Amino acid sequence: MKKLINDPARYVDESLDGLTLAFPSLVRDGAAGRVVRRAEGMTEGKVGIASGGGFGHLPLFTGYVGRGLIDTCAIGNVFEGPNIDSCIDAIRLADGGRGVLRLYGNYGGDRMNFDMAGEVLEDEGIRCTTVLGTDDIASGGPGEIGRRRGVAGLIYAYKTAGAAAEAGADLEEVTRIAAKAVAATRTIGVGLAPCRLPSAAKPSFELAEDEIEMGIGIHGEPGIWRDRLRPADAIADEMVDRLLADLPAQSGGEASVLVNGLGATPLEELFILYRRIRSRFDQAGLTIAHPLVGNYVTSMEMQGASVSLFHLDEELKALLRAPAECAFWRVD
Amino acid sequence: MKKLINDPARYVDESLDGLTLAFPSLVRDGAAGRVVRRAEGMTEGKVGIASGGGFGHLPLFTGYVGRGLIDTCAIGNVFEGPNIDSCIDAIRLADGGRGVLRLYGNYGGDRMNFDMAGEVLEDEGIRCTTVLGTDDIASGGPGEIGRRRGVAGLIYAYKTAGAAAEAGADLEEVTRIAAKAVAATRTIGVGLAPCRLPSAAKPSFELAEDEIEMGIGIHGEPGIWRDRLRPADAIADEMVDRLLADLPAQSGGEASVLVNGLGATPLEELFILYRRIRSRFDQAGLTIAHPLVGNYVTSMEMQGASVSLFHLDEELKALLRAPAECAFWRVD
Amino acid sequence: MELTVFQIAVGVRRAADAMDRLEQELNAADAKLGDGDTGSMLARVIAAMAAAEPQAAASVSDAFGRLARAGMSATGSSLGTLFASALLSLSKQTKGREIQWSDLSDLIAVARDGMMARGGAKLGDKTVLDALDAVVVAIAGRTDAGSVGATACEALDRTLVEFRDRPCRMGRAKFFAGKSVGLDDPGMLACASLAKVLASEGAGAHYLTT
Amino acid sequence: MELTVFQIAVGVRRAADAMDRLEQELNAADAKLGDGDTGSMLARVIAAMAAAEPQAAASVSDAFGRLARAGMSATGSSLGTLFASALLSLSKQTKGREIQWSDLSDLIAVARDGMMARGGAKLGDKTVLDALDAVVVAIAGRTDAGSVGATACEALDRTLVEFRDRPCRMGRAKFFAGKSVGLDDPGMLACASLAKVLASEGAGAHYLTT
Ligand SMILES: Nc1ncnc2c1ncn2[C@@H]1O[C@H](COP(=O)(O)OP(=O)(O)O)[C@@H](O)[C@H]1O
Ligand SMILES: Nc1ncnc2c1ncn2[C@@H]1O[C@H](COP(=O)(O)OP(=O)(O)O)[C@@H](O)[C@H]1O
Ligand SMILES: [Mg+2]
Ligand SMILES: [Mg+2]
Ligand SMILES: [Mg+2]
Ligand SMILES: [Mg+2]
Repeated sequence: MKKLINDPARYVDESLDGLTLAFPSLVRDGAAGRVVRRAEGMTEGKVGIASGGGFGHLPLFTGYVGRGLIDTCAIGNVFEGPNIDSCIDAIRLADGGRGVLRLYGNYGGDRMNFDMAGEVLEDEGIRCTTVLGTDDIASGGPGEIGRRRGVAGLIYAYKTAGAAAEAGADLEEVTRIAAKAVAATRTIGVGLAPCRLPSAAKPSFELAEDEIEMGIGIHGEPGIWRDRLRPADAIADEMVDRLLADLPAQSGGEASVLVNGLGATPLEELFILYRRIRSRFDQAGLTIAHPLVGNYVTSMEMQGASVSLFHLDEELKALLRAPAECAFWRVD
Repeated sequence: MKKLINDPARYVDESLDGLTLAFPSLVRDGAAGRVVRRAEGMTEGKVGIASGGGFGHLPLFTGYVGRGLIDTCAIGNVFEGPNIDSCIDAIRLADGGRGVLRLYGNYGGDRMNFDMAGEVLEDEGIRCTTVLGTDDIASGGPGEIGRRRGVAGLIYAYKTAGAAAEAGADLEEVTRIAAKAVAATRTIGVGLAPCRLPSAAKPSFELAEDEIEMGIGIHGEPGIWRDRLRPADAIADEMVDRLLADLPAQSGGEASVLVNGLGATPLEELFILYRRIRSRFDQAGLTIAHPLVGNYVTSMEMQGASVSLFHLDEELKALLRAPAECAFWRVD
Repeated sequence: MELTVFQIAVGVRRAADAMDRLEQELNAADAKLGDGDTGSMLARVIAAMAAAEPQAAASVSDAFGRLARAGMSATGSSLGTLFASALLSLSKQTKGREIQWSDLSDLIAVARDGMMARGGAKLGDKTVLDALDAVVVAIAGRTDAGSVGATACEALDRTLVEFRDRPCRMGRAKFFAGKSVGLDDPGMLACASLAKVLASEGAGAHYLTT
Repeated sequence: MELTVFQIAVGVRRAADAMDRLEQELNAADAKLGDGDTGSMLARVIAAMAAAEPQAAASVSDAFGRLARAGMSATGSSLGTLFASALLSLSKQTKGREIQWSDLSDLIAVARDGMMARGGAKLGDKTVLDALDAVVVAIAGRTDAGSVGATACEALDRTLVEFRDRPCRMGRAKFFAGKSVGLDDPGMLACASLAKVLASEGAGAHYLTT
């Protein structure tokens, strides 16, 4: 598995350099340069949203730093949570005087470091709340949603909580919206071929030439089953069935859907999937608003896709529609 | 090489269905549904821009149908030019009464079909001009630019000619701008791993596990050399050197650069490349305006990247900056 | 000996069936020089031609016309477009008259020239044109299907060998002409392979009735 | 027998060197259950610890503190963060006093409890905690480096075997606990492998002088 890289040890930093050079709206900050924040700095009087996680998921996380979205991002090494210093920096830099929501995916390392950072910052008087992305239905039953992994659906929480913060909501309200968005989001992924960590000698998992894995995580964590590759429509059908079998209580018959490429799957194939998914949701009486198709949350060169449903009510819909602008997504 | 598809024979049409379902600004039209045009129809009194080509390069070509860009797109099968009927339909649908520029890449099948379509339409009184993308410096020496292949740099001609048309320029002027943009664009690609045509049993080319190909075409056409994989910086340096050795006469020291992923290469790696490319251009005294980094013109799941330089003067710069909006790109 | 609608229809059906076998072989030949689609393109084009029911044509001209239109709808590739335009030329040339096998050389010569005008290639560029040109020369004066078939096949095989070590000067392979030395041009190879299918012995009628 | 700054520093250097060999093995163990980075993460973390110059520390507490801070800067992974927090606990517990090898069991017990509070795992979940817990029990009452090392290694090997056929209930592997049956937990495996390195015989001083 070939990579266009120099030294695995410089992978993250060189990539962040290129990212911030290409998008002047983003700058590196923090003691180790492992925070990306908005170039114009934090808006005084706005609730801040700090996110972060391991590297290797571009455009997540850093790509969503922008107006109406998140404010700062702490960046770890590839598939490792950000370290405590970066978390501290990200929270501090997101502080506009009205508190900071820590909004990130439910992974052990990330939690420990954001938690410790919050403990350190309590003394500084920065109020912090936490909402964890837990949208991956393959990683726990409906009874243990809090244990689920956070995957592509996190961008819906970014978008809606970001809109609330931009509109002047206070920390409790922004936190409520983020938690509501997470509770309304469900994702399932399918993997066709692995990625390789720049420092690893072997791919992150192995699949036979005709094998796929349903329910795979965005770091290659094991999924629900491995079996022979089947037609796109059959795969789409199973993903839709699983998502429809896991409706949140608040599902009101309207949803946004995100058909997300994991990295190496071409847009052509995502559209083939979307076509089927859309017609299945139509049949099920689910109205699709604001579909998103593209590479929103990746795993480097992993091949595969995920499908997320974001169940909407009027409040979430208005927030999803609110203006927003970042390097990789824009609504207006 | 696994694909999320159903039937190779339905690959293009299913993918176009998904594309137009996901982006309501795009609709399928033409006798065989192989034209994509703007949903709102052609603007009366505006010069039309019709493009097209083989499928498998999303977001090219169809993704660039939109305000300030192109109007219609004729779509062939994978890596095959559009058929004559689709070319006729695309030209007719782009006709707003002031003539149509045919703007597409320099490939034999595409040329024959767009030419024949023009001959048919002469009788209908639709005035047509042609500009061919010829930016791939690996496909011909500086003395035979007209023979070069058109690759990722075509989007600069879309953007500038599209802006001129949107601003009300007449057919001669829009054609002049497109030709000027093509003359100011240079691209070089590098391939790490092939794609596979949905109907083919084997990948479109073969590279050893540690081999890359410099100068590869976006259909896997042979390049300049094959050799061992080397560090990203060394690859970037060679690409920059080749681009700087092929400056167009009108180069004025300022350029836009497009670091384009061919499909399966992650954004992380494109940024590592961009970082180096940017610093090399800085050293060479070339000012970079409006950098673009991402998957703009792909070859399905091909792994690799291309680097395009679009040499700017004040006129082209203003047109590059003009508002534009399509499913995959927007400027405002 | 007259060239009939029936013969054309049998030939198309035979070619369509043969593409099962030839598709990946021609893809592979194109993959070395171009984009690897020659075989899949021809398989689709010839299937579309067979589906256009040439056997139901009112005349040879009509049969060629059906094939041309089917081909033009099925592809915009270089080779497919040139093939279809050649068939259109045959249809135009044969309008309103009966055709003898002995006319074929002249008819193909005109089609060949039309392909040159359309595609911009010259003889000697190592393309499908050189294959057709060899056929034009070889079948001149032949009056029956059997000898036309045999001489065409023989000429095509000879031409493949003759051009093998020369560089491609047109199409996708032109950019690195050196790399094409030693390799068959996929368009020429397609001609030779299909000619063999068309010329092959055996009853043809069952193709159209089953 | 006193536990010295020098011993800590030699241990770190040895562990850093050993990671050359262990890195891909631990990655592979993690790839089966998690995200495949345990080895590369530990290699980087331990290299950073060695670069923090524990040999220059003024006290054992200071040495542990240097290692903790270096680890915390080098990673935010689950295992790395827990390791670093354990070292921070050791540093805090040993502040201002001399440490005997016989104190180690109690010190690690406190660190283990801190890791449980931080990470939310329980004993029996098949994580690094079960490895540390086995060490706490095994080295209780041991007074010198040699016997601490030997009993720790022996306990760790036994614990690996004991847990092999049980399911992981924490970390990335928890979601499909069934798949972890028959596989070693990468965190436990890392403990056992590194303990062997630390306990290995032979002069250590050259590590710090070359
Ligand atoms: N301009 C041309 N004139 C004559 N023959 C051509 C020309 N361009 C291509 N060909 C023929 O077409 C063949 C390639 O066919 P095909 O793979 O279908 O086309 P494409 O290059 O569009 O993929 C070449 O081998 C060559 O024989
Ligand atoms: N919450 C936890 N408590 C205790 N140990 C844990 C916890 N989470 C993970 N571990 C340990 O860490 C190991 C994985 O380490 P590593 O690969 O570095 O972490 P990550 O999952 O962040 O990639 C597991 O094998 C397990 O022993
Ligand atoms: Mg990890
Ligand atoms: Mg082709
Ligand atoms: Mg071809
Ligand atoms: Mg891990």
